[in-house]
Amino acid sequence: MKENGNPYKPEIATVEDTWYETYGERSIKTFKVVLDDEKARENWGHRPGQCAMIGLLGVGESMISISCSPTEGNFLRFSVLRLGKVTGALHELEPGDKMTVRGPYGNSFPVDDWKGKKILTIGGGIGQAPLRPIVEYVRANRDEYEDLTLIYGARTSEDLVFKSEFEALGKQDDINCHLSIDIEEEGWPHYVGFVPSLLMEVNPSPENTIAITCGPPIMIRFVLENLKKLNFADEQIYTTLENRMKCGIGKCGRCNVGGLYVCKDGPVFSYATLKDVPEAFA
Amino acid sequence: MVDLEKLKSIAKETVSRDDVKYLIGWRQGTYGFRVSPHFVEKPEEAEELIFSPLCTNNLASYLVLPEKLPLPRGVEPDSRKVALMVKGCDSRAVVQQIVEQGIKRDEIIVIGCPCEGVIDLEKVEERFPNQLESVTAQWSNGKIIFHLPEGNEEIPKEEVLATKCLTCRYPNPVLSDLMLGDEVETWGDEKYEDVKELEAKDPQERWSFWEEAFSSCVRCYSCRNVCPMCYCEDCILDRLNPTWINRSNNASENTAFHLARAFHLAGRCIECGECERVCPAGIPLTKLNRKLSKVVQENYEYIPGIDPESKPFQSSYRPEDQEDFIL
Amino acid sequence: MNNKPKIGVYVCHCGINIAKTVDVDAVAEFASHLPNVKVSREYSYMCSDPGQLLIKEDIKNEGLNRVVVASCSPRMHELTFRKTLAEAELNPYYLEMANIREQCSWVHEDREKATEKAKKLVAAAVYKARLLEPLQENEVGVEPATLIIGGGIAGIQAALDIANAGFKVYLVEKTPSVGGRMSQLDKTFPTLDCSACILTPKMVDVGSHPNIELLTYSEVEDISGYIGNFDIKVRKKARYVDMDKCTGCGICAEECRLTGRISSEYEVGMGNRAAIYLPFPQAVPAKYTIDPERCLFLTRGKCGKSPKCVDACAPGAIDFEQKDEIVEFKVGAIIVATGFDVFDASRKPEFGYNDYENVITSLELERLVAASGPTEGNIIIGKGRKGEKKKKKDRETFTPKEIAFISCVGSRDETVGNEYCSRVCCMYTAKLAHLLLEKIPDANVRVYYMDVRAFGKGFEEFYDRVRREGVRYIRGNPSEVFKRGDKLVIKAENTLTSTPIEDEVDLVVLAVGLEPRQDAREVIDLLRLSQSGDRFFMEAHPKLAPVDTATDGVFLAGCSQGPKDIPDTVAQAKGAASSALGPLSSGKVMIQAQIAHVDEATCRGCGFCVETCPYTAIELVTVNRVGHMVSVAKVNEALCKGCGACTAACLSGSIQQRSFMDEQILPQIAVLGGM
Amino acid sequence: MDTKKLSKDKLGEFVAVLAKQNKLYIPQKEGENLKFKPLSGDQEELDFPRITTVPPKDVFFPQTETLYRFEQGGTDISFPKEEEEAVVLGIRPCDARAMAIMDSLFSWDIDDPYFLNKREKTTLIGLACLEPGVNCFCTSVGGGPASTEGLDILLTDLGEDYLLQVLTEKGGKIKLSVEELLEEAAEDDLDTAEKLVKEATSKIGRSINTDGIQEKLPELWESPLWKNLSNSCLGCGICTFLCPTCHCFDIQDEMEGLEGRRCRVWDSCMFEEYTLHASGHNPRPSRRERLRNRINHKYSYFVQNFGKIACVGCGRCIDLCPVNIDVLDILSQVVKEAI
Amino acid sequence: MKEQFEPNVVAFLCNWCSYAGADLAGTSRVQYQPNVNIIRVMCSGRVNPLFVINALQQGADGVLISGCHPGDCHYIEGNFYARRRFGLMKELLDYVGVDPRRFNMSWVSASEGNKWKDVVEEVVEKAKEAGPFEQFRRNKINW
Ligand SMILES: Cc1cc2nc3c(=O)[nH]c(=O)nc-3n(C[C@H](O)[C@H](O)[C@H](O)COP(=O)(O)OP(=O)(O)OC[C@H]3O[C@@H](n4cnc5c(N)ncnc54)[C@H](O)[C@@H]3O)c2cc1C
Ligand SMILES: Cc1cc2nc3c(=O)[nH]c(=O)nc-3n(C[C@H](O)[C@H](O)[C@H](O)COP(=O)(O)OP(=O)(O)OC[C@H]3O[C@@H](n4cnc5c(N)ncnc54)[C@H](O)[C@@H]3O)c2cc1C
Ligand code: SF4
Ligand code: SF4
Ligand code: SF4
Ligand code: SF4
Ligand code: SF4
Ligand code: SF4
Repeated sequence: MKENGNPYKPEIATVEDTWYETYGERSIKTFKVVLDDEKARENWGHRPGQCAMIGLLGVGESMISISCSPTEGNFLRFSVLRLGKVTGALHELEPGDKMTVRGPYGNSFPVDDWKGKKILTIGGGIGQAPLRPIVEYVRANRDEYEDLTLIYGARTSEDLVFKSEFEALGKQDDINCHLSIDIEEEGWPHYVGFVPSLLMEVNPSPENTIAITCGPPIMIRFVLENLKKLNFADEQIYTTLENRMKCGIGKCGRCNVGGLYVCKDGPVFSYATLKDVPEAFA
Repeated sequence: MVDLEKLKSIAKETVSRDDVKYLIGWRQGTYGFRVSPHFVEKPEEAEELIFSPLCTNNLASYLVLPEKLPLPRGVEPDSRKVALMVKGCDSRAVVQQIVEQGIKRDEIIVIGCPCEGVIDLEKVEERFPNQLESVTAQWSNGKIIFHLPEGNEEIPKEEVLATKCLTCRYPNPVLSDLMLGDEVETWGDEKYEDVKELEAKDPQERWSFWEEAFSSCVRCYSCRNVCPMCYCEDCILDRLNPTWINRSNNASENTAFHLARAFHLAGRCIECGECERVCPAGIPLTKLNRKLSKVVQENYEYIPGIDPESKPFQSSYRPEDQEDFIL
Repeated sequence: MNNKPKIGVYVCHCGINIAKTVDVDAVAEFASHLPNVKVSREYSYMCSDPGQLLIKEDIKNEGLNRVVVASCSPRMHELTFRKTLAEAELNPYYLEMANIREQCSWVHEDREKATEKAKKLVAAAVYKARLLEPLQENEVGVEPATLIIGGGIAGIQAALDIANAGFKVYLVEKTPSVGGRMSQLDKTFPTLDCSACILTPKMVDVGSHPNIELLTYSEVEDISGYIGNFDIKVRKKARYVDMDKCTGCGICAEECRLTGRISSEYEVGMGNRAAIYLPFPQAVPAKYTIDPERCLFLTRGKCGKSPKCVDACAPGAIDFEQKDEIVEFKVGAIIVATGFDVFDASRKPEFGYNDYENVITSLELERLVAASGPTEGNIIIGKGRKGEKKKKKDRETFTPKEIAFISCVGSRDETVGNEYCSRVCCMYTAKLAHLLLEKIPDANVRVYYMDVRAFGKGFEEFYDRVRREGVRYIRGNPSEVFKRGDKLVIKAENTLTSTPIEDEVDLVVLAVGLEPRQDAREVIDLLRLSQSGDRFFMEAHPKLAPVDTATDGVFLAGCSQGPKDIPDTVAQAKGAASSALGPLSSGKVMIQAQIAHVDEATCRGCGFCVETCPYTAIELVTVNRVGHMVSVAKVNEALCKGCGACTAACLSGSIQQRSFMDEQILPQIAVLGGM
Repeated sequence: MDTKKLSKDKLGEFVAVLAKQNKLYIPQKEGENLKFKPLSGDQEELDFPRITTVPPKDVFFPQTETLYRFEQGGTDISFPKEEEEAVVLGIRPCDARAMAIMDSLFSWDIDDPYFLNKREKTTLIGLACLEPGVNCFCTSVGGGPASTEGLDILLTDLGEDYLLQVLTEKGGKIKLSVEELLEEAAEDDLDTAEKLVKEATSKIGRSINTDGIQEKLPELWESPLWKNLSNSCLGCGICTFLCPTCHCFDIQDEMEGLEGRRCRVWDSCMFEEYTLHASGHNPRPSRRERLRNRINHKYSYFVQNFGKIACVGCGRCIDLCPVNIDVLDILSQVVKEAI
Repeated sequence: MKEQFEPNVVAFLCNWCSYAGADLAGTSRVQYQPNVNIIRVMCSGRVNPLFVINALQQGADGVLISGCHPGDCHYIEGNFYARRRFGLMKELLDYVGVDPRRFNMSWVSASEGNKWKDVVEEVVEKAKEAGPFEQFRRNKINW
């Protein structure tokens, strides 16, 4: 069988750097990864919002959002929440170790269409991973976009990913950064409460704004409700879906919501598309 | 013989109770000799209930099948009872489920149906091929009368009964809250002739027999899903971590799967034959399970699904258990 | 947090013990290529200080987090190397050993094959080591107190030993007095000490010891917890007598309307008592108790105009308002000393015990020969049929001359389900025969026996003495006892001479055996004890742990564990006491680390593990699973001994023994099977 | 169109020639199970069953297929060999249509080489279905007993002979290789065949009008229908594993010692694990949602994406469902159901 | 000359009796064949019967389970469960035509070093006679 054009063929990649974002049973670890094959590296060219199948030979593969923007350099970043077999094994990787990567898969955020608009990201927990590339992309092309507002929360301050990055962003003038945690903590200077309530607190204007949200299903549901309250139109709201997937290329079934395949038609969807699709928010 | 009118009236009465969720019985299927499980929630749905030689399904599986969906905070789980129609063999499944705490006795209402044996669909469909219109059937003096569109056909029971029924020892439910009709006379005697026949062959022949059978398995796991005793929260066949059985379909994995499942059912299988009935590949699964049933019965004097108070077979022992095989 | 396993492999030469047959260098070199192996070394003696230092330094310098030592048997040095790891601040359970000495170099000669095998064993260890988890040995504190259930000689002795060692004892006795069976005996074989004389002082000690809280007329209601931390609930039944006020004078009993009309338990039917009673004169505590089942006031609400006892009791101790009282306390250990029942002779109807007054049991005879007994030591036997209602004065009595003992009644007898020997009957028969001859010197005493078992110290001598005194021993198992005229006829066969016997006698004494107590079930349920084949409580090991039970911290003493005589009872009581003192005095017990744990998310609650666990360490508990109350298994970590039987019993693999989990063993199988 | 005749006497030779030049799949028994398997040589008697239990999709989309192999810890990946030329003989028109349906999916945007290479290298010689089974309803979903979609050659049993119709170039090539065994077909042979097929068509007893079903299904999303239907569903995989058009798969890594492979294995939307997220959340948590998805996928989503129903009316799922869950019954209920 | 078949036997030994017995054989320098590879478990009652199937799948030519004699189990009754489970497993394997010489169980106490040797010799001999296990071995997956 020819390897070329075989969509199941993974690239071998080397972990350059890793660090933990959060600790504990369900820790989140970020991997900075570089494809070994030079050609593959050049041809990679992902767009914000896309994801990749990363895996370990002998263990399996998992679909993970690429959490960096192509503007950051010729490497990939994945932030992985440790849940099961593959993610558990991935967490054991250290710099120098190899993994398999194939992709990039899925559509992406229509960042070009959004030029000249205000960007509002609303994230929860690991859900910030797919949002980060937008933030980075907008920062890299800062003058092409208007306001950049970030709303991000987690259960506790320990569960926030990209914490140090947020700290730095918070100090920047051209970014509005709002953080929250669910439960009161000593010394926490920011908001305490759920992300949807923080959204109401921030009270962004829908005018010329694109709102992108990602997080646990329950959070998304309330964020959507609140965005509607704030008079965001369906077309102004974007979210990403994460259904179980195996092939990543629209063959294996399972990731469909109605007739849409999350791996091909998504993971990025505008609310206008999703709202009438059965089981999109199941 | 079960009086259908009585059945319906009991069913109506039962499902009208506040503390009953539904009644599970049988109804005529969509064509031919098929029968389908019927969930009666409202009294009027009871009209469709039947009990006849066509009612092969062991409904006890449905006691343990429903998924426990996440309940929103504050919502109480539905704790109403489930009423269930059982034949003799099915009742043993219920008993065994009680032994294994899969269900609690007071969560169910068991409607016992003394049974004179149910059909083997394959045998019947072979006799009356391409039967599209629905057919009903009834027992009558050692025969089964099929009401075909072109007239009734009487066939001696032995010719069309499911194999398990030919040697059935428990045609009358061993556990029930109420019985439909009088007990029937027991006719069967379990000598495990089929197992003995295979045992008598030489090992090579036995292996070829099973190798071929196992290789033809498509691993749909229908045999597991239908089995009233296979309802682990997380079946080892589905587990990835650790992986007991690989997903790939080949002689090795298929054999391991079948041996593992057979072993898991040792001392638990109540020989309802459902696994074999549903298997699309026609694998003689009961021949495998029944081997262990035979051993359990003959060497350990244990018969599962008879006594709700009994101890699970593999979690008990007798000091005098056989050990002639031990070095 | 799962770190990437970084394994250090250490292959030991053990001098030449391993190196002679196993190519140690080759094994170490092979191991260095195994997955996750960071360093692989060989060394002459891994267990030596420098060897251990090597490991410790590698842990520090190389960041190792798993260690595989390929050397001798883990039964030899597992603890050594665990300590090594701990000293290097690595969890000691990150150790796996490959036994390449006992099970490789020492048993194989072929160097090549032995080396290959060693490689396999090391590889298996490495594959397992990758999946090891850190474990914690927990320590629990021990409540410095002991519960003793049963106040017979066993309970008394154990209580005194523990109390004397300075620990608190709660002695719970069901009847109103401590003393047990021994208090009913007259003299004791083979030394013929007076039972009361040696027992009473101990009873008194128990009653007055500052460390002993005596709870008589009480029953344990509930026990929960585990070694070191048992929670106990005891019901103190209402005596209807204020213990503080009662002086034990006994006037109440004399006055009671039912005096002499209630059969006395202590006298086993040979004597009577009142509704308010002291079981026997030496009872401890010497306080009276009202029998609630017989007392007229308590059963009918009325006793004459007013209860006579109330009127008679000067200190006003009688209190019909008294209620049962529940006492709760904590203990660290429990000793079960609930004793035995004598075999109920009516279960052998062929011996006529149900029919004739002159067929009696040995225990009844004990009371008759006792000077303190109902007949003041005179052997006065009734002549009539049992069950005949006769006025006391009409009762015909006589002193028997022809007396026969039948031994092994209810022992070594499959027909009544007792295959065991009761161990005391042969000797007490000899004792009683001797005592009878003392009382009735012209009596003809014979003993029908199967075997005479005179195994104890001084027993054979005593048996000889009794025979010399004229007691005849006839080897034969009587088949029947019936009445012919005035006499009882024993039908038997002399198995030595094979001659049939019909023996006419005046009195037949049935040497009844010892049986588990009828109410033993209560104790079994309380403590989840096991029973051995003879239905007595089962010890943890018949040879090596004869006073222990399957449950840590619960010990057995006396006849509750099996028939035995007083010396054995006392010895075992002392054993149980010292076993209990172990944890009490150290103040803490360690809890196993390699124990079972349940994955609640996948457990189905079938209870197979619960049924299987030899230590009843698992119970089913109800948990909330996405809103549904489901039952799942829960391991009591203090009770689990880490056998793993539950793990093999669980069909879905939801309960796993730590360190021996399916997912850790499967790779070992893969390596050993496949490489 | 090239039309020939093959005398049944020559069938043996025909098979022999095909088998010599290609990997030849024909229906065979494995235990009690019927499936298409490569001719192993010792096939005693040729017998074309009405339908195999395991559909011939197995030939192109094997239940277990190695995507690539590797060594643990290594980074070298090796791929399977080139596919061999193959022929499937005796495939029924419904099953052949199913392959055409699968083609759409496996070439959707991204080509799946594993499937498509086999399709490309394989010639399908079909056999018209003159004795339809009780649950056949191919005519309701765009097929028929002699439908040619997906086939390269169609054989029709004329009694003594087979009428052999070459349908594609690939078919033509195969025909060439067996040319000397064939006879010319007469005009009335064609008529006979047509008559037989017509008869067969009329024998099809079950049908459903699928008009509008695609749109109606999503509208019945919340209908109690699904709960009622799924009550008795066992959630086994029979209806999907053995459906000729069902194509879902799982990808698993399997190890043998230190060697391993990444392989794909059939999966089924009727399985609970199919959509289960690692977090424990399941978007299709019960049999109700899963059954609903199966029906929607076949008769609505697939139509939406590819313009065709993903069902060929072979009736397998009806024949084999152990609890008589009957698609035709479901669809007729759907049709009846008021929105 | 054909090379002599060296079978591969996977053995599960309880820590307290059989493993100790095997250790004793070692300390007594009893010599036996190297074909038995031991997995130590705390009790024969721990051995999941499916391990046997798995071992055969993974390439073992024979399997041995060994524990304490009845009544001597360190954990009171673990070996009784094992005996029942493997009594069944033995029958099952035999029934499907797996050579009964491949599956063995033994009682070896801590003092029976010599018995351990005998068991090993017997088990290895039997496995040799039975030949390489191929029936449902997880074959080096050929595509
Ligand atoms: C588009 C997309 C983007 C994602 N981005 C991220 C991310 O940035 N960071 C992150 O931590 N996780 C992300 N996930 C979820 C991640 O794929 C799963 O958590 C992961 O596959 C779990 O695999 P496992 O083997 O550890 O779990 P197991 O429970 O051991 O295995 C479950 C199997 O199901 C599959 N699976 C289970 N849940 C999911 C799921 N939600 N999505 C896809 N496959 C699933 C896996 O392939 C695996 O084979 C994303 C998922 C999708 C679909
Ligand atoms: C006829 C006869 C003659 C004997 N003669 C001799 C002899 O000469 N020499 C000799 O060495 N041995 C003799 N024995 C044996 C001797 O009686 C026993 O060895 C001894 O009594 C055993 O003492 P124990 O404490 O174990 O049991 P017991 O004496 O039975 O004491 C048990 C105590 O526990 C109490 N109890 C039981 N259950 C509970 C409960 N649930 N809660 C609270 N309390 C409870 C009982 O009321 C009792 O007080 C004789 C036995 C018999 C039957
Ligand atoms: S039902 Fe039949 S084909 Fe399906 S998994 Fe069971 S044995 Fe295999
Ligand atoms: S294994 Fe088969 S026969 Fe036994 S209980 Fe399960 S379905 Fe019935
Ligand atoms: S096969 Fe075994 S693990 Fe699976 S459901 Fe049946 S009994 Fe449970
Ligand atoms: S490991 Fe042994 S002691 Fe512990 S819970 Fe399991 S069966 Fe009981
Ligand atoms: S519909 Fe029938 S065949 Fe399909 S999963 Fe349900 S029970 Fe199985
Ligand atoms: S859905 Fe049923 S009838 Fe349709 S193609 Fe599949 S198996 Fe055949």
